[in-house]
Amino acid sequence: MTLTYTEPTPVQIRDEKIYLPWGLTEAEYQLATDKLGRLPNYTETGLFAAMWSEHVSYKKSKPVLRKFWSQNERVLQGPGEGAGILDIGDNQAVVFKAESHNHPSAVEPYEGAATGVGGILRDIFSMGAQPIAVLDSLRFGEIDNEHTKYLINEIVAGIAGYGNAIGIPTVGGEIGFDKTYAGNPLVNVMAVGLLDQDAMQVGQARGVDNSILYVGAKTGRDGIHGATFASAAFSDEAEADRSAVQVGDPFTEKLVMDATIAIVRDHADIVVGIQDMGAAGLVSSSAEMASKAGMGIQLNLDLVPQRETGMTPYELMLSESQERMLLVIKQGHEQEAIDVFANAGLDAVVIGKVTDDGQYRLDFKGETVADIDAQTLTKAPKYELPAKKPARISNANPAQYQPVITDLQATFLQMLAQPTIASKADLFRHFDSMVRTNTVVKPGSDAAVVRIRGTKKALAMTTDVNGRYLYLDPFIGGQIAMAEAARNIIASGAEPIGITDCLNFGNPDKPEVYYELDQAVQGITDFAKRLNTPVISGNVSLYNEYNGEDIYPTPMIGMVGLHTDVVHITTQTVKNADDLIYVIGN
Amino acid sequence: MYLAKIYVTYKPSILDPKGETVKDALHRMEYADVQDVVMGKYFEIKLDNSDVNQVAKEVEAFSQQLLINVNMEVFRYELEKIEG
Amino acid sequence: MYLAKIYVTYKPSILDPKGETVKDALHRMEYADVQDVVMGKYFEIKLDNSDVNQVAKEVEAFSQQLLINVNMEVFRYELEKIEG
Amino acid sequence: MKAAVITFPGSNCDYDMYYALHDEFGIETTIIPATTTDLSAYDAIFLPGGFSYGDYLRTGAIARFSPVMDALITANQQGKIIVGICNGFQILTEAGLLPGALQTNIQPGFICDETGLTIANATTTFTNAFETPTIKLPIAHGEGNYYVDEAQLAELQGNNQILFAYTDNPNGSVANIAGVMNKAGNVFGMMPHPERAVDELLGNTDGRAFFQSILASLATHLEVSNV
Ligand SMILES: Nc1ncnc2c1ncn2[C@@H]1O[C@H](COP(=O)(O)OP(=O)(O)O)[C@@H](O)[C@H]1O
Repeated sequence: MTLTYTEPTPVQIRDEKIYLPWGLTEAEYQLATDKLGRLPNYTETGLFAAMWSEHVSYKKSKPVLRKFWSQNERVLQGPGEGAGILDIGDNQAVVFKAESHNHPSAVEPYEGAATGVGGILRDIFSMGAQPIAVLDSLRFGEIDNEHTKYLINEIVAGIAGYGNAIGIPTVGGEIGFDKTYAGNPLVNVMAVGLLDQDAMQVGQARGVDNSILYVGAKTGRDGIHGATFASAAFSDEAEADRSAVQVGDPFTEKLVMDATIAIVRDHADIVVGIQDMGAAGLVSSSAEMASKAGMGIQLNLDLVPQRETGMTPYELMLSESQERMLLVIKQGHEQEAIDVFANAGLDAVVIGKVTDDGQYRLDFKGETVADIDAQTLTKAPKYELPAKKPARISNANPAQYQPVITDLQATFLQMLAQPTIASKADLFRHFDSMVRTNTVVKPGSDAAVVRIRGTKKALAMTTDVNGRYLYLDPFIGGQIAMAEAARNIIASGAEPIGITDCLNFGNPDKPEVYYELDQAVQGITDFAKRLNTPVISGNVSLYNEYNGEDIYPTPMIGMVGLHTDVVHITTQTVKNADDLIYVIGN
Repeated sequence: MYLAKIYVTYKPSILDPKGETVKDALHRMEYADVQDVVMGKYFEIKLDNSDVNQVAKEVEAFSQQLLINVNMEVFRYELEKIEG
Repeated sequence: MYLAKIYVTYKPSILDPKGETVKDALHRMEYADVQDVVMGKYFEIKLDNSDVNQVAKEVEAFSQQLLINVNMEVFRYELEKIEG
Repeated sequence: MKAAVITFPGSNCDYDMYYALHDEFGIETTIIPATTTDLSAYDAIFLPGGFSYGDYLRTGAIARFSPVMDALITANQQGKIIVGICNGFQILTEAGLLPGALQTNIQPGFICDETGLTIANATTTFTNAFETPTIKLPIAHGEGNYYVDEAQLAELQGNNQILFAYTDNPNGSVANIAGVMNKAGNVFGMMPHPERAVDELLGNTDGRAFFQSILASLATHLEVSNV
């Protein structure tokens, strides 16, 4: 190779094991080498490291995720695409997904939270859907120090800054405080979209010689290694080399969103597939599109719009610059697609094409810099990790968790004073909950309700979990999270129809944590079946630990319910004096 | 009394959407020779302290702690002696 | 090529809510000698033009037109010759 | 009556305004991009809320250099009705079609809430249909702190150009000002969102009188000009 920059040679990579800090194990490196039949070069090693990271491949959580129940008569798209889709009648569908941005938000709370919103919205509109609402679920340490206050203010401002500007209402969420989250706050966001079933899109690269169109912001060096970084545990020493920070640009995303929805609506016949560039940016989106369609892909990296000079193939492929999308466009119709984006002032460039040999091939300055079987790249080795019931559960003495209450009134007042229970209105007033003028029930009730304009229908939505219950018993705690979400949906007058989730757990390499993950998923699934609310999408965030201490198992449940008629919408507030109060249940 | 003038900008590799947007606007206004725009923050902070070394130390400390995010921003500053 | 450094601040008569917020934060962090904080904007703009007079004219024009709101803000600037 | 809603890149209340005008009041309404250079077909022009150009420099600052602004100035010279809500108000002040400027809220941060307003002058194109002295409207902004200097304030007060005032000033605006009109009486801007308060289902219909006012005055105006 005659590249002008110097990168370690394949032999150096092998001998100096430079793949280790990127998160690839020796066994994985060996497997990649075997599959390739030669030593991977620098770019290829980077691609393997990114694609085989937990964050992208779910290699450690997949055996557990398979236990989720995700099929019923409403499911049009289950897990595996940008977002899940449920049939809500009248040829309409609801699309939703949740995503965690815990690690980025711990480093740069405003931008971490903001780009979390940007990412989850791209997941929705890459399915061809119009986003209609955002919700969040946030966990912080106790509010007894300046740093936590700073995190709260910045994270709330970041969600508001992005959601408000792009004009999708933030209609609900939850905020809790516990010292377990002090060094590792949780920032989960959920987005809900609406779709005409005819406009449904999937992220697939079908059809030989169809074109790969790059759309949106230019690629810079931001967020390189964000995907592997998202799966790495935090400790105080690591403070210094946390550089994987991305700045969100909601203005550009609004243009990308509107143009993407427009192309799906007005030019459906030329759009073969859409995928957003999320974790591990260009490589992840393009390799997954190829592999899902059983095809190959060939990209010319010189054509990738670049914000900085001198970027290497490694940097171009792994950059996590925000506000970018990849489309597959039918051959011969490229200009038609480019015009839609150009009219919105956006970059749209054909950077490659679909091939039939199944290879993932990258060209750069006249050289082939990567040539890997696409299936190999996207199928990381799976891990069955050992699970072990934590001693605290086996030897539990339940009495220690049962408070002795002597003065009911005093306990009541103490509870009301708990930040987790107290009103969050001072925080959620920063979110524009009304833009798009469809929000019937705003933050402050149980579930939020958003009407579907032009129909009698409305959608109820909520996010819930209580990690303490899962800490005590992950199976029952998972059920409780489902029950709480369902109660919120039902209290609004809607019927629960499906869920998404964010599985926030500690270090899965610890058998106790893996046990928590496994049990929580089973508890959630058990309840999902009983409620007929399939799990249609979700996200896993592992290694939530700080200085070796794992957070409580915290699988956030995002549940959606359907109102068949807006007259059924019910709010939490008392309405009239002398109305009777009933207690229902045990 | 000292006046600290502190300039905060993004690190070069970080996207600066504000600067880009201003650049585009200047181009639309036909200032064609504008090549690049960086938009940052500017602070003027008065400190009631006559020890210039101490002031410098403080300014560096709080800039690091509060005014910038070390992961994505850099700062520089100047100190100027002023009347109290 | 010239680099224009442009500093935008509120007119003294205008309350600066962001500056006040930063001042309060610094006080909470026990920087007691902080007397006053002004928070403004800072631009670094590269202009591909070798005529310093013309650059100065341009910078003044677009700062007035776009970068500041003349009702509330003032600006000052410096020019520096740089390599193209 | 023919209405236009101008979409600037980054506007996000354009459809809300459209729904209010078209769906609620049956007004023939077109959403047009800010690249339009001819507004002669419209009787009333609405600049909606949002974050034009991300509001990255200053709210409304970049939008006011949009191609449509020349046509808007012409429309103003012809005495057409021009309304700016939220970001639209910010754009109108930046463009000099309304006095003053909008600054960061006194307590920095975006607020989404409902706020009480008194109708300070109920005899204008924009307020003639209000039947109660106070109403409630949604607000949603981070930069709604209205500023004018003392001389300008005296002028606004002297000419009765202040149409709405906050009952409980949420953003630090001078003299509690929420909405102002130009001296000629055809251009109006305010931070609160009347278009978010027209539909029973969403729980607040106090904004309806705003649109009814415009319809009523346009009806008389058109009648007069047809005579
Ligand atoms: N981060 C948040 N974002 C938006 N709304 C929130 C947030 N936190 C709480 N809320 C709103 O406050 C209300 C009460 O929330 P919460 O205290 O979690 O109650 P519950 O336990 O009944 O779900 C809900 O309507 C919720 O939407």
